[in-house]
Amino acid sequence: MSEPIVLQPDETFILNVGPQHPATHGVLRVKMTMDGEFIYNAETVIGYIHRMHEKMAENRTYAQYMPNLSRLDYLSAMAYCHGYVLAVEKAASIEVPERAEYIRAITVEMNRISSHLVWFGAFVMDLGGFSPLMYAFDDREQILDLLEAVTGSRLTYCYFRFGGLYNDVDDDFIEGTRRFIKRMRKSLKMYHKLVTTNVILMKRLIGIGPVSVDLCQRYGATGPVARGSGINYDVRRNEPYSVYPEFDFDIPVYNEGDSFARYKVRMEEMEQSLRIIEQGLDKLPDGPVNPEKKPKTIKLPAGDYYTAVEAGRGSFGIRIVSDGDKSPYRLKLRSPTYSNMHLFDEACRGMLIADALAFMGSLDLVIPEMDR
Amino acid sequence: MSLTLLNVLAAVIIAIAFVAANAAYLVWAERKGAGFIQRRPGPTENGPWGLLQPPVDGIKLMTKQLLIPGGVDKIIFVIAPVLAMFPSIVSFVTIPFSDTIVAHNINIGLLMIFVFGSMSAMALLMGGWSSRNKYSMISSVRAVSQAVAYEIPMLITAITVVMIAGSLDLMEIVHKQSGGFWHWNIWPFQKGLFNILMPASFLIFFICSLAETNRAPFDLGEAESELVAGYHTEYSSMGFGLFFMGEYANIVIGACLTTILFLGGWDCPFGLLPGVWWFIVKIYILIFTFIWIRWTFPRTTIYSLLNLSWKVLIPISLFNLLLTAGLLKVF
Amino acid sequence: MIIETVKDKLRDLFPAAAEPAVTEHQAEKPETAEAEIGVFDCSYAKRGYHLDVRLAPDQLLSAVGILFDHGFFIESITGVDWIKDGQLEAVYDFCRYDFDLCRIVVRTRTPRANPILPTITGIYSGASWHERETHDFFGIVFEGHPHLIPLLLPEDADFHPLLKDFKA
Amino acid sequence: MFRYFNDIFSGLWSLFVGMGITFQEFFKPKITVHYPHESIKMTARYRGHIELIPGEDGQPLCVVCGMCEKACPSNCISIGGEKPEGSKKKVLTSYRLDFTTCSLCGSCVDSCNFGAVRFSREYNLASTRKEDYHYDLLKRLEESKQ
Repeated sequence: MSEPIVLQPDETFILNVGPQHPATHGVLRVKMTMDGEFIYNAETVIGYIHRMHEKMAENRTYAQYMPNLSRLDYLSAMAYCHGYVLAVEKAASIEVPERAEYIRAITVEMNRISSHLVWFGAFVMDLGGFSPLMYAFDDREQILDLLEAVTGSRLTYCYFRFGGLYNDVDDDFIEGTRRFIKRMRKSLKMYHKLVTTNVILMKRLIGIGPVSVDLCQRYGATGPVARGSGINYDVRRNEPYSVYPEFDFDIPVYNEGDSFARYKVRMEEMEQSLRIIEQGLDKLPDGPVNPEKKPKTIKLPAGDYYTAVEAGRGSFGIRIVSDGDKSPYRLKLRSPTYSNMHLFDEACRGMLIADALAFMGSLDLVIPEMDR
Repeated sequence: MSLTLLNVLAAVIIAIAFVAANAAYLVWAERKGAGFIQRRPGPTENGPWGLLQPPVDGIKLMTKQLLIPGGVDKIIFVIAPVLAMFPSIVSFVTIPFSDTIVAHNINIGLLMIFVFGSMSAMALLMGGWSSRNKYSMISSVRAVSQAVAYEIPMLITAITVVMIAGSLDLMEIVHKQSGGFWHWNIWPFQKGLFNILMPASFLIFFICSLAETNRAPFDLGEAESELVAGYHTEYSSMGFGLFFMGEYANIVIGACLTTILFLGGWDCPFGLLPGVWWFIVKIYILIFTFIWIRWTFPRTTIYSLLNLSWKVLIPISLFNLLLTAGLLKVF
Repeated sequence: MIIETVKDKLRDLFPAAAEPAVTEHQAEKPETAEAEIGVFDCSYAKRGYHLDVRLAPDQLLSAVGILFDHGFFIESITGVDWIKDGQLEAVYDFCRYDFDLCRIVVRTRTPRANPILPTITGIYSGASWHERETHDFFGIVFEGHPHLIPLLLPEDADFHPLLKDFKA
Repeated sequence: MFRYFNDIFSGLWSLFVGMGITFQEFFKPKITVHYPHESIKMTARYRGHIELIPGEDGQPLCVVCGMCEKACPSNCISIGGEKPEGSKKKVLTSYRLDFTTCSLCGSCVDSCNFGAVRFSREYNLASTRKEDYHYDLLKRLEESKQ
């Protein structure tokens, strides 16, 4: 669909996509003004599962707020917890043992793969192919089993503690992870053969939903959405945190800016995450996972602090304004999908509904994270 | 006269039974097939291998309330599901399962099947249009443009076969292909003419029957991730059930037709023991392929579907038609 | 370095008298009623951002314009309720896509009783949702915003839950 | 013209490759667990709802310090204790867990300095009534002894 389509604003009707719609993966509503099958205008309505996590923070201590972080983005909960513990550690000057940092990086990357696998399955299902979802979930189960054995939970891990971890990993985990890396590499090849090179999928994604660099800048898109538009921005690289500088990995960037570019970015990110995990397992130092002396109650010095980490969907930022008390004065969660979804309204104009929903899928939405 | 009428009546009843049984068990087969492809067991709880699932599903559907939403065009809304089921049942009357097993062989049987086959698009249009639902309406418009686009290459390929056989009579078409698999229309060497495009024709016909029956990857009318459930969004109970069964009945028709036109009907591939069993084996292999395709590919979009039809299928099938005509003239 | 260029450009916004010292400011007392105005260097390792820009509401648009021209993208907009000072603070986070890392925080304060700020949706379209969210939570009215209706809160919400005196 | 046919053939080929893969998957063994008939064993660290650990004498190790109560982010623990006559230590008289609001974060287990609470392995929990999840952990401990 290269040539621009002239739409007739006086012959439109309103189509409510959502809050319950198979393609919105949760409770997102898009009020589309349609001209036939073409979208004339779209207005995204969010907030159906808004839980006011930011107010909750003001009434809880820093440690008590930890479980909330897993409930923002339930698919890559680990990265959000990581951002939070990093923020608090930075402000309170808590030293973290090296082994703990390595384990954090390994588990975050595993969680990133599992999150991308869900996206992969759900995205292909949005496009009408159902089987890849099942294969993806099979691989994801392996990750969840490994993480469950370590953290005790499958989705809302709550595994990190200020200064360390909830508990150490064992040899079973390391061995299992190595096995998983081998298995995942094979599966990724299979996905490429089954899905990536499929002509129907390519026809549906190539050239659909272009997102320009300018659009990214104006909306603050980050993560795979920005990287699919040729922006080499990954918080792990641009603002190295934790032990990421120790790892050798690439940031996949594609210049096309279409849905297929975003698809390829995520598929390659899984491979890069596997590389990080592999290196992490090789370099994993011995030692304790918790500092010897941990402050009983955490109090941050007054001031405000900003920390960003690369979550599964982009840059997750956390701003803590402290007045020296044991609970934050104000805590702001900057969720990546919020910005990524916002550009949908502008970008989807003139698209066919089928393409728009494929485009929406390629943005990788997690509604609880957007609504917070 | 009366004997013929009785014959047809019996045939219709048998056809209904056959269609219903097939439709019900194809749902089971589809779920099993999907399960196996996705490495899960599929339905297992009702009866051995879940074989009692279809009747249980049927009872569930029939006991549900038949909802007619406010504001719908009632008459059309009620007729549509019946119309979705009816043409496939009628089409069965003329399909020859073997030399002897045919309800009523008409010498223009192929034409009749196409006439009734094109009615199913009508049912989707009526169902979608009368539902008073925007999703259904988009879906029905899609279904019609899809049906129009795909009937043309389908007819052209069918005409190619008819030219080779020299008859519209399905029996005759099968007879022309008897005597081993190398005589089937799918292969390029037919009666001395070397028509290299015949395998492509088969493929075109198969793709068109996928599109005609609204099966994935061409299930744009249903497109559950875009249009919720498409034309049957507002249907409940047996209204939905009829649409659902109609889809599977159409699959059976599509498979039968492909078998008759290209795969030699009830002929044994090696010239031994021709009979109804070969026909059954062939159609179920084709149906398995339908299921297999559905669980492998993502869905196309309406414009790539129309592009495929107008830019690839129609030119190739037209070219094949001309080639066949020329070859028939020369040899 | 982009940070120097932007700093110079932003300093131009302030009258010479208000030009602050280049030394790191004392962020330990942000509750002071007379919040200083100016451009401050920050320790990135400690705070997570390089520049802290504190300005009056009428300077906001020109400052944000400078940031847009220098290729910054908008991270988020949020508010802080300084109830002791009777002021609401709007905090704008900006960052850059390239490796010339520079995070800038722009803050501006408005009286709590009548919080009005200019909208920056004209420069950053993506500010629209952030401003609507800030309006939801703090009641800050962004003048000129095209569609300032509740985003995360129910459509009939007339309360602002992140205000410190909000009682559920 | 060449591109036209090339597109058709490469497209068709990719479809056949995909079908080949699903055909292989068709014959691979099943990987799902047929739940009500078979189930997976929970891992050692599985976090179910909390339960009290009995001491050697079968009594809870809890000293009623109230740390878990304070640590809980959602206030779902309420404990009660009393000091019997002539005893120095407090004795636990009630330990109630409101599992409906528990988020299984483990703060209580972390905060306990006496190792008196742990996670149970319960995961088959289903009920239509809210009250079924207001647990009396002390009673549960006594029941488990029998």
